Amino acid sequence: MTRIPARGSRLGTKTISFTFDGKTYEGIEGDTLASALIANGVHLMGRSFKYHRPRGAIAAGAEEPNALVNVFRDSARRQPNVRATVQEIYDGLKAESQNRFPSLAFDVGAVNNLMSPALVAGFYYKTFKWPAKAWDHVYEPFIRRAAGLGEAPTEEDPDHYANRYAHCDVVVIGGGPAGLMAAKCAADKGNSVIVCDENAAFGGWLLSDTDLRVDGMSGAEWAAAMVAELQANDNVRMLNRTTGFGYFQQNMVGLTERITDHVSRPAPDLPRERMWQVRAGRVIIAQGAIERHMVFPGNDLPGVMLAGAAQTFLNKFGVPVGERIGVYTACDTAYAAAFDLYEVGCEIPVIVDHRTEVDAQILKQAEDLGIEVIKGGHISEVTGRLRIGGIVVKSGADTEREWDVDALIMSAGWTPSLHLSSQSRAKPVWDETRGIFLPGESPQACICIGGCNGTDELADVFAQAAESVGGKAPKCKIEDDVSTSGGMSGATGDSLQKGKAFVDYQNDVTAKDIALAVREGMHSIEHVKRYTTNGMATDQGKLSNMHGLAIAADLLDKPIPQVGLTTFRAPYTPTTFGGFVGHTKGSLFDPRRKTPIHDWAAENGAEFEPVSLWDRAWYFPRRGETMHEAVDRECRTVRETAGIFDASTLGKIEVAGPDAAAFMNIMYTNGWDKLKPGRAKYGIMCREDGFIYDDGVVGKLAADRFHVTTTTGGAPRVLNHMEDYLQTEFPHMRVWLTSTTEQWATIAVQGPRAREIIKPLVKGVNLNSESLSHMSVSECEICGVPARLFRISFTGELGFEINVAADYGRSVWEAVWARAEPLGACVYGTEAMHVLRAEKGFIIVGQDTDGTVTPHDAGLSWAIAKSKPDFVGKRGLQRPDLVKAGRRQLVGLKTSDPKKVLQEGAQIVANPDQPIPMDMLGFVTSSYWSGTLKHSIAMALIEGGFDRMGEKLYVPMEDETIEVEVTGSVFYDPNGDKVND
Amino acid sequence: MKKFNVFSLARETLRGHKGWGKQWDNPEPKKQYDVIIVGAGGHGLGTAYYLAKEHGITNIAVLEKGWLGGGNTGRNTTIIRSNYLYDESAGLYNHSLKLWETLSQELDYNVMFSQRGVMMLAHNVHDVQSAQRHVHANRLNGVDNQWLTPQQAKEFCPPLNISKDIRYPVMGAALQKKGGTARHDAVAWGYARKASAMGVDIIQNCEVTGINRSPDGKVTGVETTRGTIGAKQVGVVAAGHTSVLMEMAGVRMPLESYPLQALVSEPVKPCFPCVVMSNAVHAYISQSDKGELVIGAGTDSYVSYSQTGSLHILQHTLDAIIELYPIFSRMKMLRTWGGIVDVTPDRSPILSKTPVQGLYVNCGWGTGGFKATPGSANVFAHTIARDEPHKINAGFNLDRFKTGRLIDEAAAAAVAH
Amino acid sequence: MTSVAKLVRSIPLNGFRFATDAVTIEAASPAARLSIRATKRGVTSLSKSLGLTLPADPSKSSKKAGRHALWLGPDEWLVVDEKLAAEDLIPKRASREFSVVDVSHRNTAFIVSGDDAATALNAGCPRNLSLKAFPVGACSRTLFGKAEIILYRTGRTVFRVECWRSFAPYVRDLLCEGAKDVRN
Amino acid sequence: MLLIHCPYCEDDRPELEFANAGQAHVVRPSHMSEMSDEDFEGMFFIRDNPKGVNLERWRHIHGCGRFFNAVRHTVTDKFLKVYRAGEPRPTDAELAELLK
Ligand SMILES: Cc1cc2nc3c(=O)[nH]c(=O)nc-3n(C[C@H](O)[C@H](O)[C@H](O)COP(=O)(O)OP(=O)(O)OC[C@H]3O[C@@H](n4cnc5c(N)ncnc54)[C@H](O)[C@@H]3O)c2cc1C
Ligand SMILES: NC(=O)c1ccc[n+]([C@@H]2O[C@H](COP(=O)([O-])OP(=O)(O)OC[C@H]3O[C@@H](n4cnc5c(N)ncnc54)[C@H](O)[C@@H]3O)[C@@H](O)[C@H]2O)c1
Ligand SMILES: Cc1cc2nc3c(=O)[nH]c(=O)nc-3n(C[C@H](O)[C@H](O)[C@H](O)COP(=O)(O)O)c2cc1C
Ligand SMILES: [Zn+2]
Repeated sequence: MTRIPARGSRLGTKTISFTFDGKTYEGIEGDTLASALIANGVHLMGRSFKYHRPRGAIAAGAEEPNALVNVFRDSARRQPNVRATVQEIYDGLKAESQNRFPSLAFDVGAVNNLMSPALVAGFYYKTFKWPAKAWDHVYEPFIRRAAGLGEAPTEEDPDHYANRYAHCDVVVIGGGPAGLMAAKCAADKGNSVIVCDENAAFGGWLLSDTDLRVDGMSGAEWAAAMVAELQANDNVRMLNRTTGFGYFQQNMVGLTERITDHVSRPAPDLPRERMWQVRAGRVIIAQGAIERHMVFPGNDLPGVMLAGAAQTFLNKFGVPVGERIGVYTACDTAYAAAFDLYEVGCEIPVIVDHRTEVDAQILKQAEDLGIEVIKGGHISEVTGRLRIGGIVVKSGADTEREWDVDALIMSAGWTPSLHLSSQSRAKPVWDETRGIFLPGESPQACICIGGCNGTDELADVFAQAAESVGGKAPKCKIEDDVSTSGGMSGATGDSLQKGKAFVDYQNDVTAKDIALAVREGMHSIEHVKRYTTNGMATDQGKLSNMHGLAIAADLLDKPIPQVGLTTFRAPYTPTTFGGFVGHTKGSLFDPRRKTPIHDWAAENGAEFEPVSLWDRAWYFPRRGETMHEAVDRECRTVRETAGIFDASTLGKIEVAGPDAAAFMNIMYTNGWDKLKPGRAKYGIMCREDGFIYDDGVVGKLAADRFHVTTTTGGAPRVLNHMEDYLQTEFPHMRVWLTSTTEQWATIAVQGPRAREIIKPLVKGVNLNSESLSHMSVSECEICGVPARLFRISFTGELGFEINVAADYGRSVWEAVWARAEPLGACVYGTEAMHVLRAEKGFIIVGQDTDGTVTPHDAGLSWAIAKSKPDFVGKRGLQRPDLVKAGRRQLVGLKTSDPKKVLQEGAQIVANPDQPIPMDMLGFVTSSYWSGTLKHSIAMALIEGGFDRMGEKLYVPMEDETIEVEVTGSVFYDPNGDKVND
Repeated sequence: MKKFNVFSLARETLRGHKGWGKQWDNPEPKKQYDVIIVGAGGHGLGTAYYLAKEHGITNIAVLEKGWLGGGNTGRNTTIIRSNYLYDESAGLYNHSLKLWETLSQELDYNVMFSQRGVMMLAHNVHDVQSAQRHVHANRLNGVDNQWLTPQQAKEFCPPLNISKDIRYPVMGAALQKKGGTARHDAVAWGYARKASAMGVDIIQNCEVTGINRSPDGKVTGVETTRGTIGAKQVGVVAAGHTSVLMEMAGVRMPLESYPLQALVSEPVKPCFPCVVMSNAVHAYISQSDKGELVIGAGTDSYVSYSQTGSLHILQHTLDAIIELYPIFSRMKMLRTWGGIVDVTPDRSPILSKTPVQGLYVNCGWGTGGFKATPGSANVFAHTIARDEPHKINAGFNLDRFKTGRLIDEAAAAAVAH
Repeated sequence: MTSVAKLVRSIPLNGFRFATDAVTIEAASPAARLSIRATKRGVTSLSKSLGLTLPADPSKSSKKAGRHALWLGPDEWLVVDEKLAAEDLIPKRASREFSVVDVSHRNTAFIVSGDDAATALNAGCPRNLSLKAFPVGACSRTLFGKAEIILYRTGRTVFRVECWRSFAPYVRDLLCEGAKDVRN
Repeated sequence: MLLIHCPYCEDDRPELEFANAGQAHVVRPSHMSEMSDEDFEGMFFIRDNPKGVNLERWRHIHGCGRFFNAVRHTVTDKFLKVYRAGEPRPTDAELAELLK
């Protein structure tokens, strides 16, 4: 391990061992994977996307495009595409390189590099078209396998993730000098503050610079002091390892906090990540700036890296990136890096400066150190295979000189990070003199400060930070501040003609690719991006966008701002899906609603079916019974004896107030004026367009009070629909709506012996047909608690529906069951309920109707009050297509073969022998085996169905054609004698 | 136009790709055209192409306010299928599917139409009934669509979670094997290149700001940010912006525009072989040839023309994805974006003449019109050239909102994409 | 009549309790609850018969001897009484001026308390729960994850969380997740 | 996630508590049955869908439950004004003022 003992502000003392590609290495506590590998002399860390070129770390932070590795703890905890420059090492960390086979050093995929002259931008659009069939089987699988980086995990993620909403006066994104100062000033004024930084430690650039002095302290010391001060303030929350990934409407920013990825053995109850959704009064963006690389042939060999990164490796981690380090720059900061490296004993054979004019003082400094500077030069070639070995430099007329190096550091200048500012919908503004985009004014309450605002001098940064929160910066004495201004964008030398000068490393986009795109007519930067994939890799163009833009602008002979930037989108850096999901998985994915009787059903062997958010008892198989057998038995028992059924999920709405009946008249197609208290009625609700929206039985409890029921799934939307009309169309009506779905447990008792079952439990009403006739309701007592007892039937048998307050639901159910069971009655589920009602031709909204069926179509014309001047849907029903002949109407179907049960959804035709496409008359909506009738029954929506009674039609299935006869839809007890028993 | 094939590619490789010409021209607008198409998305460019190719009309301008293909064509999740329920829809989308199958060859541009299969999951009894209704109707309409058990679904798509313990267990799936994906940008580029070669003027950075009409009401051309341009016929193919454009001609539309988001993960090696959609759990996913998981999210609930959307919409989407594919929990979101989709009351498109003579509109594709690109363009070109709808799009007229003859795929199945 | 005449209320998650250093979550004891809708005049008469004023201002509550009235909307209140049965609490069900509906069993409640109670709630509740924005006595319908709740701050560090009974297990589980995650 | 001011709760609340309820000021005539097919289409299907100032309805469904109206800009998504259901549509002059 090579380390510079005096450097390494982030390093602890503990030695840590980890593996990379199976080999064990040692690093020091505080190291990133990249710094530790480089300390071990390992620069080769990955392979590029398309050409499989060998790559090392270019950067030292989140912008890294190359050094992506797979990090894993166990077979389930595998994380592909981890940036080695961000991943902190921990004891036992295991990392592997990606996108190579069989090994990183020898990768057969690298043949793509040999073929690269053909595999230029967009080559696949031009080829692989013939033979047409080969795409799916030959070309595409080949392309797919070649592409992609790491491997997706193959096991369920055992880790969990947390979510938290937070509010504060000021949120600061980025904890460099700008962010820390802004946070301090905001906190000093009594604001609640959240500050985050994506790094393990706050301080930003300060941690990478050892020369700088603030009030006599090193940058790292100053930052530590600030952090200590802020941490002591109760109003401030400091979030390290936390990335501001997105800026959303009205000052909502999303933060991802990484909690365990740096820990060797995380406590099992710790979430791996926590997502913060912060709504702030003001957002201070202090993201800093990102260094650009130089675009020249061979700029991707391991050992070539950003000057700032080299400085970071040195000063945060004590790692010199080489022994003999070349410099290629268009910006002064690379000199500072070079001098820094020189100071710790690295050799700096040459500084190649792309500029022809360089600050004299800096040149003097270089001269004093004996470092040769070549002005107006460029690197035309590099040598080396898996690591840089030398550079060829051209300058002036045509002199070419070579240097041996084992590393090359470069800087084309600093790009202010406009990501979050742009996401807040500020338009970037071009600064012509400095050649950079600056954040524009945001329509939201946010402000950019420091490096991301193009602010250079630390003194200005502090002043700006203070101002951004309306505070005052303390006076600081700042020494040895290096300017980050200056630089260039675009290709250097003749890299548009020769060699591979990478603009976008990960996606292998070269300067020539950009030129090709422009040549092919891609004149919008958005086309250039999509044609070349520049900026579309996992680093989202943090390094490449400005270069790509500059090259295109130059070729188009247009000023840069006219060509324009591509859109900055969230997330700032790739963000774990699990983090977005947070708690919302497993049992918390969606509430699972259960009725008060659910547990009894479960204890008694019910199978359940999901219906909207509810679990409903589907059928109650006895030992050895199939579903079919169970349902058959349940149906039979109800018809012969009785059955009890949990109907608690039905929506219930209390409609109360002096205008309740008038309101019901508007909302339902039926008339409600004549209904007497104590009576109940089946109601149909339409929307304005005249199609059936919902249905249910409505009981009139008093002149001014209705107990309305809705379908299970329809409950929320029906209430909303009613509220809408009440509040906005008929606000003068005195009616109030209250959801009582969950107030009541509803127990249906159906069958010839229903009365006998419940009779002893009921007090306050006589159950005989005179006092409680079919379609009536009574408020009484059942098992000693208040109840609403309906005499209604959805089975065609004598039936009651008991409503009792939910906390008594199970007890009452058990009491009923205690009475029912000895009589040979059964419990039945939704499936039997469906069969029983189908035998009676009762519709189920959503099954026998979809959103295109009118009450007329469903054979429910009788439920439409002709005399009412208005109801919702009345006008809609008069539209030409809704009154036309030949609409699909709901009829019954009987198969000629009584044993044949049609499939729901099967289509019906008149002539089964016609060619495809066939003329379909309609389809089967409900279909069952009716044990009672010993015949299959079905309902169907069929064109002009009411006029087709007795007609033979056909259901063409894949392997047979089934003959059916159109019938009425009431199969059982057509006169309805049973219910009136 | 230089041919695109292995030979030209090989030749150019030797010459450093110096000989490739522009794929399309960037002409100045002329004063007058026979037909103006507003909107250079896939549908608009395709319309121009078919007008030129099948109807001999080449004096056409396609006007685009931004860059061609930059609308929803450039931001969709590229799901292609044709297993729609109603005859009208099956007719239209299947027409399209047939054109997709030969589009790369026809355009001499590899649009990477990949028939890897589209599977739609059913999670409750109602879903099953609805999906089977589709399967049966499709079979009789000649559209491939088959029913799979959960086990078969898992075989077709190994990452799928078919455990019974999840909140909404998979109860089966409808599979259209001929469905799949295509490279969205290439569709716009391929049409643009061919249309341009046939003489169509594609004019980018040219926003239409007005629609001009003669005193008797007929269309005479458009106002644009690059001046007045005359035309006898104008076809509006502007997706999310249709209401804005039609308003310029005094036609109010049954449309609302919503932001719809999508996202991609970081690229990984092939791990997801097909396209899977779930309406009940609201998750749409496939993997692109580059390796990203491409995931469709939902719309925000309000009208908006901002091509962004809310964080909670993304969360809901990923909640659903992880419910169905728990193995993707550690995957990372690389980028998210939004488009503006124009939605009709019956969730079916409008391909229609309008009350204004010479004005035609192709819109209302909502969250699912990419798949229809070739078919829609093809019949819309017919509608403009003949001044009457093709029989395939006759039902998709504007009149239906007056008569009530809706083509309500949504009401029938709550399926959109 | 059979012997089951004397039924006891069995509320969902009866006796549930979960505690960490900073947060305690408990199922509240059974309560009587009325959903009240009323005109201005109705408010006056109901306030009289209930013996406590239905607050007129948004998000405000009033309380008296274990009885609480929570403002939910401009004409809507929830009255909670932990001692009485609803039947004894109901003044009268309806008039021209108001409607009173017994929702005692529709809802169930949790008491979330402790220094980090608000933080635990913020695992699923998007509202600003600082004492400034949501002071003691504040109440409001809102969301907790995917469940609608009524949140009522009864003390600096004490919240009552009302939800519909079938959402109770969900609310409980999410509260526990939130509580487990507050240590930071 | 938008932040919406509810005119009944008199407070800014997260969008999650609300449900958008479409275009505002769509008049349902008192004599619906006499409406022409065109007018019905206009009422039920045709929408302004403006790129710019939109008048729309929201319901504070997980809050006070009230429907109310809002003026929102559909490009910036900014709310310019909220007002209670039943209050008149802002005049064009008022809208122009809000836009400033
Ligand atoms: C996130 C997302 C996911 C989707 N997923 C799918 C999917 O998986 N499968 C599927 O089939 N469909 C999907 N869609 C829908 C599909 O993208 C669209 O239906 C389809 O691309 C529409 O194509 P188009 O050519 O009509 O519109 P666009 O491509 O949007 O083209 C319209 C063009 O009109 C231009 N324009 C607008 N106003 C003017 C003006 N005034 N002057 C000049 N030009 C103007 C626009 O700039 C735009 O370029 C998705 C959409 C989105 C947003
Ligand atoms: N080579 C050099 O000498 C050099 C280089 C860079 C900056 N500087 C100086 O540093 C000062 C700039 O300070 P600053 O505070 O503006 O920038 P900074 O770079 O010091 O700090 C920005 C911090 O924000 C973090 N960050 C970026 N995006 C983030 C996100 N989305 N979420 C969370 N954290 C994020 C970065 O990792 C970094 O720690 C200037 O004076 C500048 O001249 C000097
Ligand atoms: C199918 C598909 C795949 C995409 N893959 C990527 C990708 O790999 N990397 C990337 O940066 N963007 C990808 N994008 C998103 C685009 O970069 C861009 O966000 C989208 O076209 C919308 O444009 P805008 O963000 O510029 O508004 C993809 C988009 C689509 C439609
Ligand atoms: Zn409110």
